[in-house]
Amino acid sequence: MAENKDFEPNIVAFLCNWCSYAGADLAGTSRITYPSNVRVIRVMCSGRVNPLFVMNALQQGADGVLISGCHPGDCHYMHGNYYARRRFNLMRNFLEYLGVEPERVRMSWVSASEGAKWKEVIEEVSEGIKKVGPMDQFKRRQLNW
Amino acid sequence: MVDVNKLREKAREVISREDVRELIGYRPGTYGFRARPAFVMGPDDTGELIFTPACVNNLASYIVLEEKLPVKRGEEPDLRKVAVMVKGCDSRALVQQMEEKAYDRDRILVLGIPCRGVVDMAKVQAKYPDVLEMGEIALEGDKFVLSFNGTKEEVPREELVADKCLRCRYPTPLVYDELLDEEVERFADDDFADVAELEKRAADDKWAYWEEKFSRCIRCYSCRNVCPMCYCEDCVLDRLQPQWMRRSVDISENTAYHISRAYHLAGRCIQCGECQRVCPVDIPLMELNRKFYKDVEDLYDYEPGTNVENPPLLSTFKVEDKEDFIM
Amino acid sequence: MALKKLSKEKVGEALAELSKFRLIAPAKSDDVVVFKQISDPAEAYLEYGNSTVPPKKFAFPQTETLFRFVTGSPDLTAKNVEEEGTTVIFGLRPCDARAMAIVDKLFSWDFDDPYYLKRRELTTLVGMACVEPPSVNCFCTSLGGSPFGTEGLDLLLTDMGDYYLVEALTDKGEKLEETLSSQLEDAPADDEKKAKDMAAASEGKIRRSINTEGIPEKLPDLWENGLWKKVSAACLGCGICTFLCPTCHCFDIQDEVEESGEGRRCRMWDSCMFEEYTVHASGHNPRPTRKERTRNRINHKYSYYPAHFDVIACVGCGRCINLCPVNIDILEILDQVVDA
Amino acid sequence: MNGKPRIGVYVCHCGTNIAGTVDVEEVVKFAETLPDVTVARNYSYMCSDPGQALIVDDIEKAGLNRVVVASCSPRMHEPTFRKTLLSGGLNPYFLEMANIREQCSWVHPDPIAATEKAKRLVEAAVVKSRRLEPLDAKEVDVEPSCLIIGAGIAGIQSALDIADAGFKVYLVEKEPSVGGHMIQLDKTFPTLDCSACIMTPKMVDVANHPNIELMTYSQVEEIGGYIGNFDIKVRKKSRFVDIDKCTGCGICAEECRMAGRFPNEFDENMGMRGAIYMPFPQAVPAKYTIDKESCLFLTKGKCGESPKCKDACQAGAVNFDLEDEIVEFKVGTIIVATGYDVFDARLKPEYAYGVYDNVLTALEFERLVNASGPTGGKVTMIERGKKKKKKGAEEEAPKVPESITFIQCVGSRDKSVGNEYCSRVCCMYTAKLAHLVKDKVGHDCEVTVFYMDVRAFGKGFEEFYDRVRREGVKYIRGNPSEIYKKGDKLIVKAEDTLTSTPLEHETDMVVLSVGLVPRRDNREIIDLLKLSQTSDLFYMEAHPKLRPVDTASDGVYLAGVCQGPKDIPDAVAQAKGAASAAMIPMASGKVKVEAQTSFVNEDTCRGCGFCVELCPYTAIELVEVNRMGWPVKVARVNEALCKGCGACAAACLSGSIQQRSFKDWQLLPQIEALGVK
Repeated sequence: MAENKDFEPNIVAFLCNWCSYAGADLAGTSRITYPSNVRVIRVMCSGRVNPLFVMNALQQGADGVLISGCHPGDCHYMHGNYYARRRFNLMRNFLEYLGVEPERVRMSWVSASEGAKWKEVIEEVSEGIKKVGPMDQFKRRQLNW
Repeated sequence: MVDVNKLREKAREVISREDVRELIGYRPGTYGFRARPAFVMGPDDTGELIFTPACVNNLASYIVLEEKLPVKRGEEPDLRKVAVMVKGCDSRALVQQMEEKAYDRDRILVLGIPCRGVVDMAKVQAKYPDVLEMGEIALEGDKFVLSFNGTKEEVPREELVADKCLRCRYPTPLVYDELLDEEVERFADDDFADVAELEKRAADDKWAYWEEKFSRCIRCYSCRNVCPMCYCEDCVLDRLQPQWMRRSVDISENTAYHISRAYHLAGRCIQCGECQRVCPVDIPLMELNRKFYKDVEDLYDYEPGTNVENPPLLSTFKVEDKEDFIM
Repeated sequence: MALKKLSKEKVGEALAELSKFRLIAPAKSDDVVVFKQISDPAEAYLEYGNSTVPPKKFAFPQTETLFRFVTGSPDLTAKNVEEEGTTVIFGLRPCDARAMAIVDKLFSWDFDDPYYLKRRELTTLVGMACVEPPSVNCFCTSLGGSPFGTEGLDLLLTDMGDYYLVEALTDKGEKLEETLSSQLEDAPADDEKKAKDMAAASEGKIRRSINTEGIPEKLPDLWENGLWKKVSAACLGCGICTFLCPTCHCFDIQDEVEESGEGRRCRMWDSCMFEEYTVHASGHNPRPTRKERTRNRINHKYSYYPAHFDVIACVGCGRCINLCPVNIDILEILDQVVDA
Repeated sequence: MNGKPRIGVYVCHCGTNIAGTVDVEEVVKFAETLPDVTVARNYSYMCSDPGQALIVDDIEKAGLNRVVVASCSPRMHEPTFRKTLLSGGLNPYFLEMANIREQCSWVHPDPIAATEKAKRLVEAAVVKSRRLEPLDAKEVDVEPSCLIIGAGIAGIQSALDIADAGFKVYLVEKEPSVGGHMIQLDKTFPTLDCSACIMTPKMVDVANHPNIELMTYSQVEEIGGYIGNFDIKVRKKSRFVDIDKCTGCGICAEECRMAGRFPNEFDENMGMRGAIYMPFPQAVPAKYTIDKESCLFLTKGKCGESPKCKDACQAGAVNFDLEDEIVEFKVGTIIVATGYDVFDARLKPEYAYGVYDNVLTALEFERLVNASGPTGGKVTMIERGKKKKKKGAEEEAPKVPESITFIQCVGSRDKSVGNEYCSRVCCMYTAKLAHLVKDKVGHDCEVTVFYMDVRAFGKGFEEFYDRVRREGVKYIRGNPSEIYKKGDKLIVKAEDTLTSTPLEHETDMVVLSVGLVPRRDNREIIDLLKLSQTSDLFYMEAHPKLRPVDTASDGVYLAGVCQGPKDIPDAVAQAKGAASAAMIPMASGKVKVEAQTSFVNEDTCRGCGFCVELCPYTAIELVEVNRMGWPVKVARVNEALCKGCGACAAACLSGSIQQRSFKDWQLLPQIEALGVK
C-alpha cells in the first residue's frame, strides 16, 4: 500500500495492568510525549488477550494492534505473558500469511519502569503502520455500512 | 488391501458385543464411485460395509457429532462403546479428541485401517463425469483400478490420489483396538512447500489471493461441521452475545470467519483435509490450517493428534519460546 | 414470434451492450463457476455446466439491508431497491429460472415482499438451454422441468454451435431483443425444429428420475417413520443442500447494531439444516436433531410447498446431491418415501 | 442486569493537569450524546470530597446505576471511586474509568488531539460500563493451622514461631530425623558456634511443643484446596519400629547382621551404618528406623533363624508388620522449607571427584572434622569403599594430610554446569574449614584456597576472612583446570591470575567447595503446589523485592534455601518472615478473595481442560456434571484460588470460561469504540 503522508493510523493497544499499563502511566507522570493515535484497553494480564481480539480490532476499524505485557519472568500471574507470546506469534504469522502486514500486529514487553520504552514502542508501531498505510480492506464499516 | 469379508465378519463380531452400541464404517454411495458413512446398529447391517480408496470421510467426526437428547426420566443414558473405522489420518483425530478429553479411551472401539491413500473424489468426478451406476475403486500397487459399467480402467495413483495422501506421515492408525490390515510404513512426508510458496508473496498479493477465495464463501459452515476438532456444544461463532462475527455474508465477516476457524484449530488440526474436501466453493481451507500446522511444528516442535499425553499447545509454553518478534 | 440468432463472435458486443444494466453472468472464480456482476464481457464464462451457487442471490440476496435506524430514534431509512437498477441475469439454466418462478409464489403470497418483488420486476432472465444435461444427477424432467424449459425466463438462448438461437418469451425478453437489435440476426427457419430435437435428445440423456406422484400426499403419514433417522444419520448439519438449492428461501432477520446506536435490520439466508434454526429463546428446540431437520427439508419441498402453492419446491438441479459431503441423496430419500 | 443502564459520566479537570490540555466541556458534551448516558459533568477535582459527593448525589437523585470517571489512571484512584459508589449504595464494580491524564493530557500536548482521544477513551468506558455487572468480594474462613514441609533450620524456626503464637503446626520431614543440613555441620561461620550445640535445643523443642505435630520419615502426598482451607494428605513411612515403644537404646543396631555394611547418608556416605539405624546420636526423634532397602528380612524374607534386632529389642518395638500410615488434615497456610542439595561434583570431571579418594566435597569434609563424624573429628587421609574390618583385626593408623587445598565456586557461578548464580555460603564456609584445619590438624598443615573472588559481604565475614588469612591460609586467585595424581600426591593445575603464572600445586587432599543447588526432588513439591521456579530452578517468590517469602499461590510461603542460596541467619530470618506472613491470615481468621474471577458456563463447556492445564493457580478443575441425563465433564473454577488473570478466558475455544469485568462481551464493545476513527 502506498505511503500516505496525511494518514494517521489508529492503534488499539491491550495492556496488562501490572507492567505495561503502569509503564504507560509512568510515561505520563514523566510527561514523555508520544503520538496520540494509540488507544488503550486495560486488561489484568496479557494472557487475557484472545488473539481474535486482534482480528476484531482490525475489523472494527483499527489500522494496527499492540499487545504489551510484562517481561518474561515478571508476569504478575507467573506465566500469562508466556501464553500470550505463543498465541501472538502464531496469530501474527497467520495474519501475515493472509496479507496483513506484520507492522500492524505488534507485541512488546514494557515494564512499570519503562515509561521511555513505551514512547519508543508507540513511535515505532505508529511509524510502521504509517509506512504500510490504512487497512480498509477488512474494516466492517467501510465494507458494508 | 482390506479383505471385505474379513471386514464384515469383524464388524459383525464387534456389533454383536454387548458393550458396543453402534459401529461407524463405510458403505457404497448412491452414484458414481462414491462411498459414504454407514451406521451399523446390529449384526444384520454389516453386509454393506466396505473399505476402498473411495472411503474418504473422516468418521472420527461422528464420535463428537453425536446428538445427546435429554435422557427421559427413569431411563439411563446409553454409554456403551461406539466402534469406528479409521484410516491413519482419521485416527489422529481420535488421538486429538482424547487429548482434549472429549471422551475416554474406553468409550470407543477403534478398527484401524492402514491406508496407502484415498482418491480425491473431485478428480475422479472430473475424469468420469458420466458414471452413474456404482463404480468401484481399488488401489493396486501404484495404480487405481476403476471398475464401472462392466469395464476396468487403470489410472496412475498420483493422478487421482488425494493431495493429503502424498504427504501422509501416519498411514497406519496411531490408535486402534484392532488393525484390519497389515501395517503400512510411512511412505511420504510433508515439507509444507505449498505454504512456503504462498508465504513468499507480497502482502497485497496474498490479500488479493485470499479475498478471491473468501468472497466465494457462502458460510454454509460445512468446513466447521465436518471438522472432527470442531465440536463445541455451542460454537462461539454462532453466538449473538458476544458476537465475534456477524451473520452478514460479506468479505469482512467472511474473512473474520476464516481467521477464527483456522485459529481455533491452531495446534489442533490433524490434517485430515475434510474441510477442504467438503467446501462447495473450493476454498483451500487446508492452506490456512497448514500455515498454523507448519508454524506450530517449526516454532514449538509440536504435532497435534500424535500423542494423547501431549498437553494442549496453547495451554503450555517454554521459557525459551521464540520472541524475536517482540519489541 | 420470430427466432433470432446471436453469433458467438458478437456475444462480447452483446454483453458490452447489456452492461449498461446491472449485468450478471456466470464467471469463473478459480475453477468455481459463480454468477456475479460483470463489467467486462471477457469475464463471462458461458461454456459451463451449471454454477455451483444458483443465481437466486440476485433476487434474494444472501444478506440484505432492509432499513437503517438509530437506537432510540423513530426514524428509519428503508433500502430503495430501485437504486440497484435494471438487472439482466445472462445465461442461467432453465432449472434455476424455474426455481425463481416457484419462489416468486412465496414472496407474493400472504404478503407482497417489496424488496424481492421489486428486484424481480427489475430483472430480466436470459436463460441458456442445457444442450447436454450438466450433471449426472440432473433430474429436472421428474419435476416438470426440462433442459430447454422456459418457465420463469424472459429469453432463452440455445447453443447451436457457431451461434446462439435466441427466443424471446416475454415482453421483457422482447425489450431486451430490441436492446440487442444490432447484434441479433434472424435465425434460420429450421432452427425451431432443430431446437425441439435437441431438447428431446437432451431430455433423453437425463438419467436420474423420481415419480413424484403421491409423494406430497404420502409424506404427512410418514412423520414418525424410521426412515428419517436412517437417511439423516450421516448428515453434518451444514448448509450446503439448502444454500445451494435454487428454491430454498428461508431467511432470518437480524439487527446489526453498533455501539454508537446506529444499526441496520438485515435479512439473511438461513438454513433449516442448522441447529439454531429453530432454537427458541428458552433454549428449547422443536427440531432437536438432524433427523427432524432432514425430515423438514424434504417435507417443506415435497409436501408443505405443494400444499400451499401447488408446486413442488424442487427443480431437480441435482446440486444437493452433487455437493453433499456425505452423499445424502434426495432421490434415494424420495425412493424410500415411495417404498415406505 | 440492574435494569436499563443509567450512566453518569464525570470528567475531572485535575486542576489544569487535564483541563489545561483537554477541552473537558467538549468531552462532557460528547458524552451526553452517547447511548444510556443520563448525566455528564465536569469538576475540578473528582477525587475531592465535593467531587465524590457529586457522584453520590447523582446516584440518588438521577438514579444512576453505572459510573464512568474520566480522570487519572485507575491504578491511582479506582479504589477511591469504588468506595464512592459503595457509599452511594451502588455495587463498586459498576465503576469504569477513562484514563485521560497519565495516558492523555500528560502525554499529548496538542489540545485537539488530546481532546479527541479523551472522547474515544470516554466512549470506550461508557460502552463497557453498559455491560458491567455487580460483583461480590467474597471472604473465606482460615483454618488456624499451618503445614511446614521440611524440618531443617528454616522449617524448625517457622514451626516454633507459629506454634509459640498459638497456632497448630504440622511439621513434616522426609528423613528419620529433623535437623536438615545444619545439623551435619561442625562449626558455623563466622562466629564458630558449634552447629549442633545451637541446633539441638531447637530440634528438641519442635518435638516437644504442644502445638507442633511432628511427622518425621513422612512425605506430603496430596495438597488440595486453597488459602484457609488446604486439604493435606501425608504418608508416614513405616520405620518397622514402633516409635512409641522404642527407647533409642541402640542394642538393635549393634545386633544387626548388616551392621556397618551400608554407607550412612548423614555422614555423606563416609561412615557406615546397619539396616536398623539412627542417623546420628542427637537425632530427633531419637528412634531407630529399619531401612527396608537394606534389611535382610525385608528384602529376602529371611534373616538367619530370626531377625536379631527383633530378638534384641527388650521394648518389643521392632515390628515387621508395620505399614505406611496415611494421615489427613486441614490447614490454613503452608510453608515450604525443603532446603537444598549440594552440587554434584562429578559434573566437573576435571576435579576428579569420585576418581581420587582424597578429593572431597566440603560437606564430606564437614563430617570429617566433626567430632560425631566417621573419624571422630580426626582429619585423616581417607580410603573410600573400605569395609569394616573384622573385629579384633589390627587397624593401621591413617595418615594425616600435610597439605589441604580448597577449590571455591565448584558448581557456582559456572555457566558450563548451568548454575550462573553465586551460592553465597562457599567463600565463608571455606574460610571456616580452612581455619578448622589449622585448628585441628595443626599449623604445619599447609592450607591453600583457589578462588575467583572472595565475597565476604555479611556481618563479621570480612573480619573472619582476614583472620583466616592471618592464620596462614594461602589464597590463590585462579580457577584450577585439572586435578591429577603424581605418586602419592595430588596435583592441582591452575593459573595464578593475579601474577599470570601457571602453576602445578602439590597437595595431599583437595576439598571442593561445592555450591548449593535446588533439591533433585524439587519436582514433587512443584507438582503438589504448582510452584514456579526462577531460572536457577529454585522456587520462585511472588515478587523478588517486595514479596520475598510469598509465592504466587495465596497461603503458600517459602522459607530457607529452597527459595535460593542463603546462610543460616538469612534462612532463619526468612523463616521468621514466612512464619509471620502465614500468621496474618490465621490471625485475622478470614481472607478476601479476588472478585474479578473467572467462571464457567457449564452448559456450553466441553470439558477439554485447556483452562485447567494453563491455570497457574490450579484454580480450575474438571468435574462431572449431569447434562440432561448424560454424564459430562466440565471445568469449574474455585473462586478462592482464582487470581483473576483471565488467561483461561483467552484459551477457551467455546467462550465458556469468562473473567468477570473482562468478559468478551464487555471487551468487544470497547474494541469497537476505540476502533472507530
